[in-house]
Amino acid sequence: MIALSDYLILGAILFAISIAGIFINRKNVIVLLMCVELMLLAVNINFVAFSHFLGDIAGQVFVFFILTVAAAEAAIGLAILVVLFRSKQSINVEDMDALKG
Amino acid sequence: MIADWPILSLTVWLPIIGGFMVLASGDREANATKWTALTIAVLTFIVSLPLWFAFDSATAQMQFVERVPWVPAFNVEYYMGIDGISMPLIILTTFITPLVVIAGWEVIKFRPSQYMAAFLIMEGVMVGVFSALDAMLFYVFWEAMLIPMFLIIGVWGGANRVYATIKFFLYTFFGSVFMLVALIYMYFQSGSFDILGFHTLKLGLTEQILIFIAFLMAFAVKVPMWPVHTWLPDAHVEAPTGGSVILAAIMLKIGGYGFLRFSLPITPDASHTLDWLIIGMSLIAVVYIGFVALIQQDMKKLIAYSSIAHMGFVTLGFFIIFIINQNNAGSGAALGVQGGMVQMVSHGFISAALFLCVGVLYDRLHSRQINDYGGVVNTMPIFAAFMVFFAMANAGLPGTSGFVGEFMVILASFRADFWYAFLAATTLIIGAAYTLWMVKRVIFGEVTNEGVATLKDMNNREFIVLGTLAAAVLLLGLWPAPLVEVMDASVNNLLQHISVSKL
Amino acid sequence: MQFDSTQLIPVLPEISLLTLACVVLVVDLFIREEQRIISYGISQVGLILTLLITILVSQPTTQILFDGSYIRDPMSDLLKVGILLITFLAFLYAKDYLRDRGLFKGEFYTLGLFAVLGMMIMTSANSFLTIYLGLELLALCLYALVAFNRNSPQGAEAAMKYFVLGALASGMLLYGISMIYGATGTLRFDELAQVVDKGDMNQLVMIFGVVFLVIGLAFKLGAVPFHMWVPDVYHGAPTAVTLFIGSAPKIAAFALAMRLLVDGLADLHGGWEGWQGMLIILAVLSMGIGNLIAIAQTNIKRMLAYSTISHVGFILLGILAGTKEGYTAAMFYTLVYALMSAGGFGVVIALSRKGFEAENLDDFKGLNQRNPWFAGMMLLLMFSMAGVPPTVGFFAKLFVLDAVVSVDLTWLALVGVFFSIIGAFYYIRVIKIMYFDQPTDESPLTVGMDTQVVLSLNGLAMLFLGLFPAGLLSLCSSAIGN
Amino acid sequence: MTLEKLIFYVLAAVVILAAMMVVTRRNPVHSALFLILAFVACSGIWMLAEAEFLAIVLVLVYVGAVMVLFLFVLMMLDIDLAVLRAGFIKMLPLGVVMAVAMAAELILVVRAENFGLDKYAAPARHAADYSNTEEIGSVLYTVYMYPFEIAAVILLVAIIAAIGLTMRKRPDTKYLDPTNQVLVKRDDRVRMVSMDAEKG
Amino acid sequence: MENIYLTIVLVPLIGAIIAGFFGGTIGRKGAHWVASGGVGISALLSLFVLKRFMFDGEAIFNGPVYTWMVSDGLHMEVGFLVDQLTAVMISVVTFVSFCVHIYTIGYMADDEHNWPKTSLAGRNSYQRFFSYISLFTFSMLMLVMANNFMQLFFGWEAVGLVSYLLIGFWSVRPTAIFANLKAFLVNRVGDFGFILGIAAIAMYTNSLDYAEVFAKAPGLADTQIQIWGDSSWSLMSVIGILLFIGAMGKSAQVPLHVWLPDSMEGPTPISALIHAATMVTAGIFMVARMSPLYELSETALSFVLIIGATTAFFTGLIGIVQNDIKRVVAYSTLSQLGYMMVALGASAYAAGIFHLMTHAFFKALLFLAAGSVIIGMHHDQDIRNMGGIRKYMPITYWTSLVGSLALIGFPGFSGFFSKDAIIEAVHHSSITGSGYAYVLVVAGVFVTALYSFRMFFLVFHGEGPRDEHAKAHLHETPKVVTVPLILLAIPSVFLGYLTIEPMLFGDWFNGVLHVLPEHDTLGAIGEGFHGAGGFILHGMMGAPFYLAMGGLFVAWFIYMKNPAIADKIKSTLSPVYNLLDKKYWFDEVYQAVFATGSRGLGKFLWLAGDRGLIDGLAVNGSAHSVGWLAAVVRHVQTGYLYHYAIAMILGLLLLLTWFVFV
Repeated sequence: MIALSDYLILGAILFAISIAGIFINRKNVIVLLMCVELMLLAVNINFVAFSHFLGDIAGQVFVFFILTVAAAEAAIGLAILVVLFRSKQSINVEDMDALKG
Repeated sequence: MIADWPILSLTVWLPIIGGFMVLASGDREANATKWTALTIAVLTFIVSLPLWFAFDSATAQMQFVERVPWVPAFNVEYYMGIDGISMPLIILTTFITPLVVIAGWEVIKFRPSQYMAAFLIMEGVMVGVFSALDAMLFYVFWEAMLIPMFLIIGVWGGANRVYATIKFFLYTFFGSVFMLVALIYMYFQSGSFDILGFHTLKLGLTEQILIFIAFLMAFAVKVPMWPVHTWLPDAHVEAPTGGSVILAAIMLKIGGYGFLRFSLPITPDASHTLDWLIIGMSLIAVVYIGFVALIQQDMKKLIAYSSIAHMGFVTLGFFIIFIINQNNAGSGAALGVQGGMVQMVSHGFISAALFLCVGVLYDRLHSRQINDYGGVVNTMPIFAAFMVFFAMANAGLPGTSGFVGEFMVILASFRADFWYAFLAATTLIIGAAYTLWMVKRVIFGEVTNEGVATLKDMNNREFIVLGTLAAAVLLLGLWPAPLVEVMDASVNNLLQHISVSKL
Repeated sequence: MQFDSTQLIPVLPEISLLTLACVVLVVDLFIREEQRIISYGISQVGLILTLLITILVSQPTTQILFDGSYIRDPMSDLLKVGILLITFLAFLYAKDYLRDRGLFKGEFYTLGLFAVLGMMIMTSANSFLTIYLGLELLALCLYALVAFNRNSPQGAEAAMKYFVLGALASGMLLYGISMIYGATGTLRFDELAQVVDKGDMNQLVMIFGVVFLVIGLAFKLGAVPFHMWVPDVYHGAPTAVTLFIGSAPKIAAFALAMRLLVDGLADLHGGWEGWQGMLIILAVLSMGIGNLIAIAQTNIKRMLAYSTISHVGFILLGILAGTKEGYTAAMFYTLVYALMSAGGFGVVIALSRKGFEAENLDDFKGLNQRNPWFAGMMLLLMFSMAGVPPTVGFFAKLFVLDAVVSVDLTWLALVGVFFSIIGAFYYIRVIKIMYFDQPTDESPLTVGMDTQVVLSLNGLAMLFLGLFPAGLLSLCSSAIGN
Repeated sequence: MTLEKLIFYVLAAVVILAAMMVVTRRNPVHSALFLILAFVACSGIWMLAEAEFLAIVLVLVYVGAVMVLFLFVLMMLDIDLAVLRAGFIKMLPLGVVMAVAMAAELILVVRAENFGLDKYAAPARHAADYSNTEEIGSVLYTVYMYPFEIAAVILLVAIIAAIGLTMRKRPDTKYLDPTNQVLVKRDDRVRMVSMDAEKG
Repeated sequence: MENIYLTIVLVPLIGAIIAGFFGGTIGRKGAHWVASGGVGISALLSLFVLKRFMFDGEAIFNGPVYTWMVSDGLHMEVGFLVDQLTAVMISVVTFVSFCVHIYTIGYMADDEHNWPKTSLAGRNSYQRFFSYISLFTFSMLMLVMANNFMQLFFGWEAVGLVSYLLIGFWSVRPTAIFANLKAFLVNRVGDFGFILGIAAIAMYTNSLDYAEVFAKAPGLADTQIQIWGDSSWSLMSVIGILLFIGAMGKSAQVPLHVWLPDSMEGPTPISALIHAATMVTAGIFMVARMSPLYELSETALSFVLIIGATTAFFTGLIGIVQNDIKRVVAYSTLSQLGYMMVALGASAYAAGIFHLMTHAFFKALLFLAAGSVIIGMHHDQDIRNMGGIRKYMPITYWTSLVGSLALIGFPGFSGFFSKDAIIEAVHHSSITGSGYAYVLVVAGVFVTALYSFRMFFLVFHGEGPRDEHAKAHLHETPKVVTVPLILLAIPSVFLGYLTIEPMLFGDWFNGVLHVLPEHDTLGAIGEGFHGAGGFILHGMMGAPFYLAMGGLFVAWFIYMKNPAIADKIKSTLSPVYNLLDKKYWFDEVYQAVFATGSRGLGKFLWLAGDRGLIDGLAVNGSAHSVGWLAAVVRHVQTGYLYHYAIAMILGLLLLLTWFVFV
């Protein structure tokens, strides 16, 4: 049988990959957002797995809400991205350095 | 029974509320504002007089006690009371403040209402420091002092005031926050912030030493003791005359008072263990600072350094008691403590007067440099007389108050160790040297420049201020008995308390 | 389960606020540009109304509703009152500023009110799910508000940074929640507390989860090293928004900490093995870095941002004590800080006018000569932030230090006071600039009467609460309960 | 190895590979597409965990809406990809190290020792008539009513915010306002000026 | 009697206050009447007291006036001890003071010429001067009438203050204000020892009252104290030496003598009153007063003896080469003070007081006479410019002659008795250093005669003043000047003859001055004493008489008979001359070591300590390093989003590692 740890390790690896992604894709905000989506996916895998093994529906409900929020978040995030692009003509992270120090 | 009235609260809050009134009245009616301020200051002095006259000097108990809960959750109380140690200092405060108000009368042109208000608020807060018997109340007043002083120096100060104020503020803030931690620590040991409760609190030696060091940082900075004294010359130089007066006359005393109210009774064993440190610092203050004062070119700086040296006597007097007791030299401990106390009061008068003297000159020529003067006696003979008188008092001439404390401390320190007395007594020479050398260069000689030639002698206002102080200096010098008497019971009680180890 | 309409009574504040937000949203559609004041009026009246309702429904007992999703206890009551009050102040101070800059739009109030709703949900959350949703509601509103001035590249940049980091933090928080859920099988704090109490779970996994939770929390509070967004967002956002972000959400963040760590995981407090140790690290770093970098700032918004970070350190000190006194102290500190911060930014806003942002410290030069009253208020606020008696900021620090010392962490108290010395420097530098420097800009301040009055009350409250801290303290104390 | 396990591992491998591609592709569009792949594969894994409803939602909502939004924005914004990828290689080693470290720590916790079958026994399969959707639905409107309402508000906020941020009146566009046009009076437009005749 | 004593003290004070504060109102006349009147009353009352003691057996008065302070069981009171010693002292003080007051009326009559026209300080300087000298009289009376150490110290310092004010009276003169500062500071060095001595007394007797201290002193005679390491000192020696250091300052003993010659910058009446007759003898008085203590320590006595003898001889030598008329007298004063100290060291306290008394009169006389000459010479003080003044100023001439003869100890004059008694006493003394002292004091007699008559001849004999202008205006000074000269000349001649018997060998000082039997040098002389006349005859056969005559002759020979020799000697003995002319380089060394040295030290401590270490390194250093750190650390906030994210991730990793895996 598939053990709970298998799911969780999958989640952990996804989490780690998303972190690597943040390191690697330092400049592209959009990819950063995707990495965050990956992270959420990892979390969701965890929840689903736990829900499954605990026999508790709450985990799945939580995932449901995470998905909802993530959708809303994506909407707002991309809206901000658009605003940013309009004002800077760039979504390069390195161009976002007016605020520092 | 007058002792049942809330005189302490009145003395604290009358000037503070009055100060806010003055602040609110603004500068449109500058004259009325000044008169209001003066009225409040004088009224406060009058209100405070019962503290002296209705004081029962036979007992070491706290008198005029007021006690109501303040922050019940932390057992913080609005708890005030005075004994023979704090009472003279309160009177000193209420005595000096009206003089400061008068001294700033026509000199302060920029926002006089704020200036006067700052001093009035300052007065109330300082009285609060002396009368608080709850550690937290004490600390609140203690820190609150910084605010008006900070502004006084910063707003009405000299060219380099920013450096001076920030140094002043951070120095003193640095000193006091560690005390806060110590107070909190003791709160958990004793269950309340009652200072008298701290006195009886049992503490281990390590605890005591740590607490002592925390207190030391606070009080040493305030006194100030060498080597944490360097804020004082800067602050004095930049402060307006009134600020210097309050700073020297009263704020420094708060450090000395702290030693008596906190360090000694709360941590007697640590005080004993570390008395060499304090004595060393005090003696260095007396000698080292004396030499430094000698070469100052700025009159205020010179007087500031002289203040440090004189305050060295205070701390010396307070901390030789252990060695005296150890030497079994009969009595003598009380002499040291009382000597320190008298020195504080006396220094309150003398340093105030000297700063006011410098202020008189500064108001005329806008310089504090000794080199800018010379032969002032030729144009301002009355002023010169005052200046010489106060200089002599500063040099510890018998018959002036400056002598009394030094004399007592030297007598006491001899009982501790010959060399303490030896080093302390060098002030007779060095103190006279720096003070009189300054007098020589400023007051005597021929008129050295145009500026001095145009000087006008003191006006009535200045005369009243300096005259009052001169009278006080003389009175205390010729008859210190009443002052010593009021503190006698309290000091002896304190010494008795200290002589019993807490370990 | 049975649904009972009386269950709705404790939720009335949230309902009222939601209604209010929707009303503003709708009304705003139908009014003309110059009538925008109506939206503002409705919002303010509604906030007061909600405030009253909150007080009305408050009671000393604890109620858990909606199958454990919602909790109403004295703490949530008090924090909600605080949030609503501070928001009221923030809206009031912000009004003129927004109007001067063409930002006086209904969205500001709608989003603001939704953000408040999010905060209230957080304060009243009794499960990870609710608290997460409340957090996101708040966060989403704030992201949008930061970018509210669409013509400002800085605003967009700040919003972007805030957003990405916020999403990252939520991800981490969620990972932690998932772990704790996995280890205990519940999302409700009250049940969680029972499980933890029984010790019927994998300790390692719990701590593992707690680390993630703490990080999510630290981000929201702005604790080092999860603070990086704070200065940039404070700086980049329109001052009106900064004012809002810098005040009320701190209360919500405190609630978050209390709910996450105390309601459910109080038993994992335990020294260096538990969340106390983590908070110690965060607190020390926050106080240190916050105070240190603040010194180097020339922009007052940035400076206040770093000051926030250092204050967060102090709040954490109170929480990590793990005692009733500690929580009380932290709560007191938080409320007081929110008030100070609102006032501080209020003055910054009051100094700004059309086409001029009073962002730099130098803009405060000679304020005492231009307007002594405001200078006096700023003085009180700054001294309060520095923790100088008799202002309330001192008592806030005092109570926290008290709590820390009481759990034998005296060294931590020493570290705290040491950093507050460094901190004192930049606060008094503001005072120095206001009082000692000559004004470069002699123009008088044009500040509305409402702002003047409220700002004065705000400033004087520093003094008043400082002289009489017992009232607020006992409120906090009873709010914490046992 | 059961079939179930095989499917799990294959899907897991796909998820991981796809995720790796997401973070390593130079073109964000490719990344987005790989992300979609990861989501789809993941939804398969969720099926295995008997979370059918969520598996569907993940594909419908996430892939169908969110990722499309991503792509839409990517296309809409004219982004210079070359610049965005510069420095990519430089950070790769560090990123890998960090990721490995992170993964190691995470896995050390979630490994079988803590979450193995001996700790968490595999649950029994639900009966065939079991409806995951129904179960979620039944709690969603009762037990989770309050969070559900909040989620609704969040979506509302997302709408308001997205519109508020992106919809704008271009200041350079000139609009006609009929009301103003109708209300125009003669005096507003015509000014009578009397001038002296020019002297020739 | 108590009221009389109080009156004696307070009348001059009241005079001083009126003249000082209301000088402008009451005018010059008012001031000098008030001041002189006050002192006059004091003088009369003092003489009355003296008479009571001499003839009516007045009991010793020892009582408090008021309690100054009680601290820690230590009673400090202001009170009077009036006994025979006090009676003598107050009489001398008030009498000389009265004479000086009268004299001042003349001397200061045109004081406004000494001030710049615009100086306001010169406006009421006349009244101020009277105020000062009355105040001085008050202070001196407080000193000598004290019955406790506190008050003694008060008087001690108060006379120092007035001395300071008076030396610097002409404050526009740079030399004057230099001299007064120097005088005060050197005195302070003495006071430094003095106050330590008082502290020692207070410590071991727990009292500051003379009677109590003296009562307890014998019990402490064997007390040893450790001061440095393990070497132990006799307490009494320590106390004696410390107190004597005070006396060295006030009575200008080597090496603290440097201030006295400079103090001649003050107006001449002051030199007479303060720096010759009274204040400088306070040290003598004090040691005599403390005789019960000094008797307990031979070490201290030897110390006194050696210092005194050194002063007596070597400062006299300097007098020979001085050209300023007042300085010559000043060095003479130093030398005579040394004699007095020698007497004290030889336990001949009475002789010391006796010499003090006679010296007060003849030295005051000499000073006032010198002042008279100075007035005549229009404030030219260089004796080389003078000469032949005898013709113009007969009264001054004759009174000066009386003074000079008294000074050199010409038999029959008062100085003869006192000086001879001292020499004899030293001769009889057997304590350490007495041999050294004897040689010096005997040699000193020759020196005294030499410098005295050198000056006398140069001033009054020979060719008239070089300056014709001065010569033209030279005439005798007014009566207010000459009358005091005559008043002082009388006791200078007769006082010694009249009082030697009761003071030295009678019971006048019984119970007042304590002498142990083994130290009783005067007793030893007394055995061979058969009346003052016999003493004269005896004296005329002793070496000192011939030495004095020799000195007189040498002076006559060199300065009258053959003036060329003087220059010749000067050039042949130039090293010696230089040594004396430079006063053994005391001033230069002190200036270099103490003045320049302490300023250097001050500068060093200030710059290196305060500015460098404390402010520079510790205070500003930490402030700057915090600032620097802040400036560095703020760069962590790079502004780049990925750095922020990385920080968060690192934070996560570290926390995880720490809390989960450690």
